[in-house]
Amino acid sequence: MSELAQVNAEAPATPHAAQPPSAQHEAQLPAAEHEAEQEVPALARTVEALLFLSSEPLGAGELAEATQAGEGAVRAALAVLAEQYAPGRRGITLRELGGGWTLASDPSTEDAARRLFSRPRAATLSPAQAETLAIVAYLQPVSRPEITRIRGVSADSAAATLLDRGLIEEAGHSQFGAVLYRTTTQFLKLFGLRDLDQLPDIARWDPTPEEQAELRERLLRAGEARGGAGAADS
Amino acid sequence: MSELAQVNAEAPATPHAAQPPSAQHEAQLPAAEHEAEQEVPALARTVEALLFLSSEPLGAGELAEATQAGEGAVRAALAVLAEQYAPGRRGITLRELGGGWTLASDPSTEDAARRLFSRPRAATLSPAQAETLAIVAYLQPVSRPEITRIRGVSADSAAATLLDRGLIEEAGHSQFGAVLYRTTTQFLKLFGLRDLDQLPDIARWDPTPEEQAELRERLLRAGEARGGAGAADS
Amino acid sequence: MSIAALELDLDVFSGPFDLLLTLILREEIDLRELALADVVLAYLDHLERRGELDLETATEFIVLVAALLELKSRLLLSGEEQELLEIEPEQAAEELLARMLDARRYRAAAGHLAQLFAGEHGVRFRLVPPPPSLRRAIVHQADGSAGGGRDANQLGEAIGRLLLLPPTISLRHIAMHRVSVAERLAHLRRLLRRGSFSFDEAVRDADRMTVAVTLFALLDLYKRGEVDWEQPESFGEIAIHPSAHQLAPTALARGAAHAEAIAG
Repeated sequence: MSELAQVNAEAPATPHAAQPPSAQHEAQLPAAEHEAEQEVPALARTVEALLFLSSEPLGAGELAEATQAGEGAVRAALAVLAEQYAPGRRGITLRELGGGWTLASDPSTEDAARRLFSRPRAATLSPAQAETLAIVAYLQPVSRPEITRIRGVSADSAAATLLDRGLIEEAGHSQFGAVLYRTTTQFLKLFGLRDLDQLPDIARWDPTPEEQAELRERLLRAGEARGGAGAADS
Repeated sequence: MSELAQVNAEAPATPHAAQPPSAQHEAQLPAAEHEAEQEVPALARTVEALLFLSSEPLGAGELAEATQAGEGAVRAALAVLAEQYAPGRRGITLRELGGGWTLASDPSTEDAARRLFSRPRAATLSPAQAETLAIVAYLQPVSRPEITRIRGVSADSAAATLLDRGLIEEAGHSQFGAVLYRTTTQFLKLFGLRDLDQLPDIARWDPTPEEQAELRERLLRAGEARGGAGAADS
Repeated sequence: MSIAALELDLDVFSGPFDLLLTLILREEIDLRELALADVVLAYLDHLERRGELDLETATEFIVLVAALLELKSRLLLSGEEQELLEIEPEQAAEELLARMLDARRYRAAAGHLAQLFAGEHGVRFRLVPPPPSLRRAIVHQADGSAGGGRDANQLGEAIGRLLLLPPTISLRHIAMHRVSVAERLAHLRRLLRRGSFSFDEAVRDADRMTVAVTLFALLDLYKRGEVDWEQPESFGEIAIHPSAHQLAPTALARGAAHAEAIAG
């Protein structure tokens, strides 16, 4: 098994490289003590293949329909796979995202992936994009003028970029004809969310009553000052 | 299996080289006799992730470059994976194809895959998808920049979804190198059309039927007149 | 240059003027949020840089801005004219406060999203279409019951939407007086020949369009060096004098006394 250890040593310093190669350790244990997982049950094999083939997350219902198995059996198969693809065990992990299950690469393999595909996984998110995305995520469907009203500055370029990256999409038109936006499955996937309910309550970021009082005070003073100036002008 | 045997032969330093790899044979043995493999070595994990992400087969050279490991180590990692992904063991198999390695779904799962992909997914088209599909249907072949000019906003995400659903496909490149799109046979079948001549006459929905110019020209003009929100974004 | 291409860089918008108009019409920019004064300033800057006045574009600009101004005032006053006019500082502050709180909430939520995004760094998904053998199967089965006929009329409707030309800005609500700049130039020169005068005198009993065009004519005369003008306080009287250096290059002192001297 020492050769395997050497393989590990040659690998780039991923977070996992630090762990002693456990194959060595495990080899000393009687194999019978391991869970017998080499033989993946047929249904789990099929589910695994479907997850591999589909670029979109698959729900238990869809999987049950395609495999012609019961949803309970599918969930059991997913549990088997979740164990096999538990984080840190393989280069691929099983994630529950975007309303279903999907396979994804383990983050520890990112350096190699970036070298191979010679492009970063995704461009960074600018503050304007993050704000626009947050407004769409919480208020969807929401129109561009509404986003602009909340942000106080134009959201046009940020919204176009988010559309381009498939994080938001059009969702019909408002009664005034403005395009409405909503978030996509891609958004859930890239942000590691199972569904929108996983977003924390927006009220969580309300300022404290003291902060609010202080803000109100400042605004009032500013308002009075302006009111006075206006009177002088007229 | 002969390719895999060759892999091992080329990488004599692996523990597997000594034993003739014959997953088929091993599958019949009780699990206790297998090597403990739950913990995949780091390099094999990385190689696994790269094979998972890549749409093309990857050669040992490419993998070595991406993982910054030696080619011998990469071949050893491939041998580990070959064992894990031996036919019949999982829903995914590792195959040597065109001078490289690739992951593919196991043929035994094909029926389920066919059921999955033949399901009419998301019965309705989003407005952006309907517009993009209409432009491709009526103007084909048409390039992505043209679609964007007509719609005023990027059509990349909509086009990707339509490609994914097999409603449009690539049809070569324009003289400027942009990918051209056309509709597929699948599109005709889904819309119940015998051929493209059966596309509905747009006269019924034409807001300015008195216009004489060619449809493509009129669409481009209208798109640009609507202001190409794209212009503001760029 | 057409006024359409005037480049603007405002708080809520940056881009050419005609795009701004389009976006306003499509309600993608809220006219109430747009500081029209900034648009006018941008145009004046543009004039400054060019160093000459193109009367045709100037007229076009005035008409468009006047239209926007009227639209905006209607938007601001619609329905609740009285209340809006009598808004108390407290009310205004409450409204502003609500807005600021909203902005803060979503800024914080954005921070949360950015964290989630960063936490997913390195997670990639497989984006490979299913192999051709399976895709062929899709086509094969699509004409069966599984396919589900979609309505091709949907495509025709979409094309109809895309053929729609945006409405041109309607100026019908503005009484279109044909006031030529040339006419107002002649009027101002006539007055100048008699000496100094105030702008109010020059536009006595005139309608708004005439006032605007007269102001442009005045700007033009100033550019040509034919007049000097001054306005001691905002919204105050504008005093117009024949250009000092046209008469006496050294006479830099301006003011009523000086003007009177010339007039005399």
